Amino acid sequence: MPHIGPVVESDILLALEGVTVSFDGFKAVNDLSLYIQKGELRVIIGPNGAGKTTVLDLICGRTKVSEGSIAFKDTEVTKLKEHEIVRLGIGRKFQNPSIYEDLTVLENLEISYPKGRGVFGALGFRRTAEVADRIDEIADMIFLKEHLNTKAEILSHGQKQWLEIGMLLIQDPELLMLDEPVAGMSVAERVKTAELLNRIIEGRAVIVIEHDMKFVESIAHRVTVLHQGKVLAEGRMDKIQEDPKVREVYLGH
Amino acid sequence: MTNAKLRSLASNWLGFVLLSALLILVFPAVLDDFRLNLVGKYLSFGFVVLGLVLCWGYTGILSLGQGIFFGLGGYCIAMFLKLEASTPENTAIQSTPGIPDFMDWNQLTELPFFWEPFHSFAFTVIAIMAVPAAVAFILAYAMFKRRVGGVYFAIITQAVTAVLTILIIGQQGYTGGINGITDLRTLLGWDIRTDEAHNILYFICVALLLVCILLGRFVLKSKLGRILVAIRDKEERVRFSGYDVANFKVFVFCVAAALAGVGGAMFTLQVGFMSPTIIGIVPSIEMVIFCALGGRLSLIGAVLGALIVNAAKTTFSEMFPELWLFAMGGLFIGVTLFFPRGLAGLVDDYVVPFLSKVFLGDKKTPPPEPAVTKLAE
Amino acid sequence: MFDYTFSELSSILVMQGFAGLILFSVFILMALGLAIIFGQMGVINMAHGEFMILGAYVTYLTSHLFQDFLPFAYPAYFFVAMVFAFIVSGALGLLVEWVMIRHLYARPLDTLLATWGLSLILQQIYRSTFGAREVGVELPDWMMGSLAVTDTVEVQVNGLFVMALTAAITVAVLVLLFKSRWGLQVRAVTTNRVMSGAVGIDTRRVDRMTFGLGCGVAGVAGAAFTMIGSTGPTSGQLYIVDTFLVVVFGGAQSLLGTVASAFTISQSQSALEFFLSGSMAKVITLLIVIGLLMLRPQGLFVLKVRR
Amino acid sequence: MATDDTSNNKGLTSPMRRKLLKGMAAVPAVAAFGGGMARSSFAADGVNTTGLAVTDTEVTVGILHSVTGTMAISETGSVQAEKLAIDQINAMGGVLGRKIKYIQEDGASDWPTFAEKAKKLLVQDKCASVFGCWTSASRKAVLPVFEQYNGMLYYPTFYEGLEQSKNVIYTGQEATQQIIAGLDWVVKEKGAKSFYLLGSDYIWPRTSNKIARKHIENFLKLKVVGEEYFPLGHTQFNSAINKIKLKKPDVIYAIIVGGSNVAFYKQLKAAGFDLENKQTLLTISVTEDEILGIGGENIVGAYACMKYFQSLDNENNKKFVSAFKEMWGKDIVIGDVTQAAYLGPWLWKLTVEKAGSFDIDKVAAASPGIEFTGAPEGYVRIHENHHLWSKTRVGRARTDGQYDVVYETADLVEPNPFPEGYQ
Repeated sequence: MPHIGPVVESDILLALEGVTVSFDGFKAVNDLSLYIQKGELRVIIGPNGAGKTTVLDLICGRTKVSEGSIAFKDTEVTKLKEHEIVRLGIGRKFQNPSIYEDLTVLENLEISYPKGRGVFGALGFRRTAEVADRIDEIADMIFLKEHLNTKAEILSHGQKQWLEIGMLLIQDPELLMLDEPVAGMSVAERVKTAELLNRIIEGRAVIVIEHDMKFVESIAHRVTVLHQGKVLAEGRMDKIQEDPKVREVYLGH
Repeated sequence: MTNAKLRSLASNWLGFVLLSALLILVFPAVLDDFRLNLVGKYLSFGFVVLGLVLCWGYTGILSLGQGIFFGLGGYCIAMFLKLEASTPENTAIQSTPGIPDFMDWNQLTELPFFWEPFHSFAFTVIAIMAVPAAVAFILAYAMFKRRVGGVYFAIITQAVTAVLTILIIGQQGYTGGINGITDLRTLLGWDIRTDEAHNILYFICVALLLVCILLGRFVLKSKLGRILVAIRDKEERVRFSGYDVANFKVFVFCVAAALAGVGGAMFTLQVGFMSPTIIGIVPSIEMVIFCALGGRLSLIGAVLGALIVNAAKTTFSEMFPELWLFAMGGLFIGVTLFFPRGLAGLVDDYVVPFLSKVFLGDKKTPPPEPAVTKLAE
Repeated sequence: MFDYTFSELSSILVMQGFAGLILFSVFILMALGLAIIFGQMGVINMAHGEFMILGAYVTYLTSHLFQDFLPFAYPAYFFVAMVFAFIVSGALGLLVEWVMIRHLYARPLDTLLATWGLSLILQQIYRSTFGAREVGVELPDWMMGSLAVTDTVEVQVNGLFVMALTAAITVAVLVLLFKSRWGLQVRAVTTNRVMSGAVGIDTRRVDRMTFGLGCGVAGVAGAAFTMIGSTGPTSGQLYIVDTFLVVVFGGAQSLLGTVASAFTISQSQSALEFFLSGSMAKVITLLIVIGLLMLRPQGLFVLKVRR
Repeated sequence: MATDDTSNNKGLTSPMRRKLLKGMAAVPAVAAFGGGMARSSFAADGVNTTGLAVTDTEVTVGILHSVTGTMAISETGSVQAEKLAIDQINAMGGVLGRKIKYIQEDGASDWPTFAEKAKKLLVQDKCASVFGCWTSASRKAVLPVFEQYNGMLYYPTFYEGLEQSKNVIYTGQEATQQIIAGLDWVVKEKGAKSFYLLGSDYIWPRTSNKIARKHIENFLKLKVVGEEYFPLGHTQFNSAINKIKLKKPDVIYAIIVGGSNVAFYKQLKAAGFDLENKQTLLTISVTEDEILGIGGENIVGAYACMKYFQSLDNENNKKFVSAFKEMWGKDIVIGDVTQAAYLGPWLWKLTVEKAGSFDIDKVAAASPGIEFTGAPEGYVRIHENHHLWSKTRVGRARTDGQYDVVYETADLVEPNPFPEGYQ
């Protein structure tokens, strides 16, 4: 099993074991095993089509596994519905910012607030001081405090990415999965995003998919390289960059 | 009062107040009994379009089967009224007195079991909302839990409409068949066929409708309302925010069905019979069109849409009985192409800015943007 | 059922199978045009039935044309009528696309409303032009009647004709979509409109031709239906629910799915009709289809795709 | 409103005036006064004491049929016949010296719309009489309206019976009139022993088949080998046809309506049923109107049982057919219902003149016993039960879409809407 270093059972937050998923015979993920520890920031890289996004889809239940198991905090999640997985404490950000364009920043955050999630709960939900404070806090963290009443559709691309991260943060998940969080951002925004990521990692595990190597270097603790649905290499960024297999399939060209 | 306060108050309540005034004061004053009764009939479709605003406009679920729920509500009250009208004295000439006439024609000799509870008025009132909601629940639960959406849902509701119509027409011993349940006379001893009764029913209908508008508004203003919009725009995101999206869809669809049921009951009371033609595919699509024309994002607009389309239908068909379909068809195409947000959208875009300019002295035109303006795709 | 001889029963079985095949062909003919428009473009064309009836009316006019001017060629008029039906319905389709549909590609559910309006207008046009009554489309003698295969088994000539026609049209459409350059463009546009535009495909033209083709095929179906059904202003509405169900049940994107679903629905319906009353057979068929759709919401044939 | 523009004396009924009146008078008592005024403006001598739209020169009637929707196919002929009758009556000087003006409304094949329009014709337009409806469902929908507002409806279609109203004159045949004579004839003439009953799935075919079955089994002591119904608009009959092949009935008894008819007969012919020489088919739902859509070549040889055929050979009918063709075109055909619709205005005229009044109550009371010798179908008379005494005939379909009359009852058949022994 190509992971590096000893893993203490109790430290493991998320464990993928022998996971395979096939689309009409094509195995997008093939017998993959992957372990994420508590408080870890893991970056997954790999060439196009390596199965990175599919791995995230599998974890959050968007795609169902064909074989294998995924355990989060010792709970098998492969049979759970998406919202149940979310409620266990897994947050997922999509590749393209996925926010409610028709609602304001405030409303976006409010909807994500983890109370009133049932039909009647939502009907009776009130914006108490506690809720408002929490929204303020998050908005501050994602640099959108000035824009609380702005409609989300007129935010810049980078701001939308932040908003989506904020919508996850307000739920205080134990595992946060970010799919290309800096795609389409300006240099200044990237710097701020890196800073944001480093701040939010406290107390939770984060999985990031990223193409931008510079950005990866600026945040990475540990890197997993995927290739053709399998783990090709795993380890610290500097080690990975020297790995000949990795250089061949990914960095080499 | 400051301008901002005034404006928010106005934008929130002006439409409602105007509609109430129109229905409670203006129509009864200027229309004769016959026309007022017609307006009452049109308004019973208002209940359906309120539901459509909730489930189509806000949540993005297009149902081509609202006629089912309208019809179920209508049939519930019609069964009650028919039983009341079928006293043994009234039906003495039948081979089995005391059962509805059409059952007798179909050689039924006793009341079918599912008719029995409709002797009770309390049961009937509950059934008017509960039966449509229950059917909606079964349909919606099966569909939405399996994530059938959009066009598929629309087509399936249409197929269910076809099934129900064929069943009702085919099982005429139990349902009255294609004739429907006709010749309804009294409600708890009160003759509903007189002009006075029609007038009173009109006001009951208006009162119920206004209450339903307020209910709809309460739903939309709550967090639930924003979640519905969120579901329409980014269903997946809502799911990944920890919501069971299907539950919300099921809920809103059931609410829409219950509203339609109330509308159907008011229709039956004011028209005096219930007929399977009102359940069919064509009326169901027409209901969607009322909603589209009035504005699928506006409760008030949609109710006005129901009024306007029906009034236009009546007027066109009185003036040009052989050509009115051209006018109707043209109206639908025009509205869909040019005013996708319906009349309410027109008002928001042109009338409101104009009014705020005139009365509130606004320099710039953007009106207080309604929370939701984009259309469901 | 047991007081019949074995040969009687077996010949009924053959004829019943044949009836199922006719129904199968009819469903495919109905659904093919819609499958192109709805499946490939996402447009919900509620006026589909009216396009079919247009084809039927064109057939009616053509038959009169031949009776009056080319009586010697009358036995063959039906083939000419089908070509005319294709051209006229297709041309109307092009016009409708240009006036109406092209503004609505971003709002598929709205196409439903607009085309509903269109269907009302078309119905009234038919009524004003041809009268409210149904018209009788006379068919050449060779198309009516049946062939006696054995003493007890007879097959309908027009049934054979419908089957042959269905096969020909289906193959033609499949070839057009999967072998021609135009078909490639259509599929490209369906998959990714923006990219197709970027690589130089005239997406507007492709859309218009696709819609036109779908309507043209509907017209041919309408022409064929004069053999088995009625031709009146509102006849088109009879077909709309069945048609949509066939397409949706098959999996909207897949033409093969449409064929498979037409087969399933027609066989179950004709078998049920034999044992039950027509009304109940219809209800049960619809319920089965709805039930199956709940189990397999995306229809019979759909590729599991990677998102 | 699609009315004759000749002389539009609307008086206080014009919408604007009414609105003004009502606008001033929101209080019901005053509104009643307004109504009273409208009434007084119509009072024309003693012939109109109930406020109908009758002036010294004109009387307003209503025509209420579907001219759009699925039923327009069938109802168009009735509208044409009623307009012809009204024209002819006007040319003869009208009714009690007053010209008939008609207001036409569209029921749009939708029963609630029928009820709405019926109410408009009675309440707002104060029509002295209404000619209309086609389906039973539409009649059932308007019946309470006519009874409540005391109007007069002349209903033209052959129907299932089980109904009788002071406010309706049924000018078509009720089921027993139409069915029994035909069955007796086919048994006697063709030696039929077994019957297969088919119908569209709604009340008229079901009730008619019920009566037919009772008559076949209880009175003729013969066999019904199958009975089957299809949803309205059904177009696929191959399975049903195979069943018929299996059962080999002597007579196919078909009550299929509308567009389904076309599909049924085309598919029947294609399946090799030779109605001309081998298979006997008796129908009560195919008039000349329907054959237009079916195509004469597809139904030639079938027998139809009703009271009127366009080919009837008598002076009245010749005049009627030529007048009808002159008004509506030479290619037009006339079916049973069309002729029955034509009787409506005439019977009403005769009744009004006998009663000497337009008042509904007097017209209703005077109706029984009214005789119309000029009817295209021959002599008819209104029964106590407001149905018509009429002859029943059997016709055989020809290739040109007409029927050859092969049998007619010797005497008028008594209408019996509540037949004993057939319930």
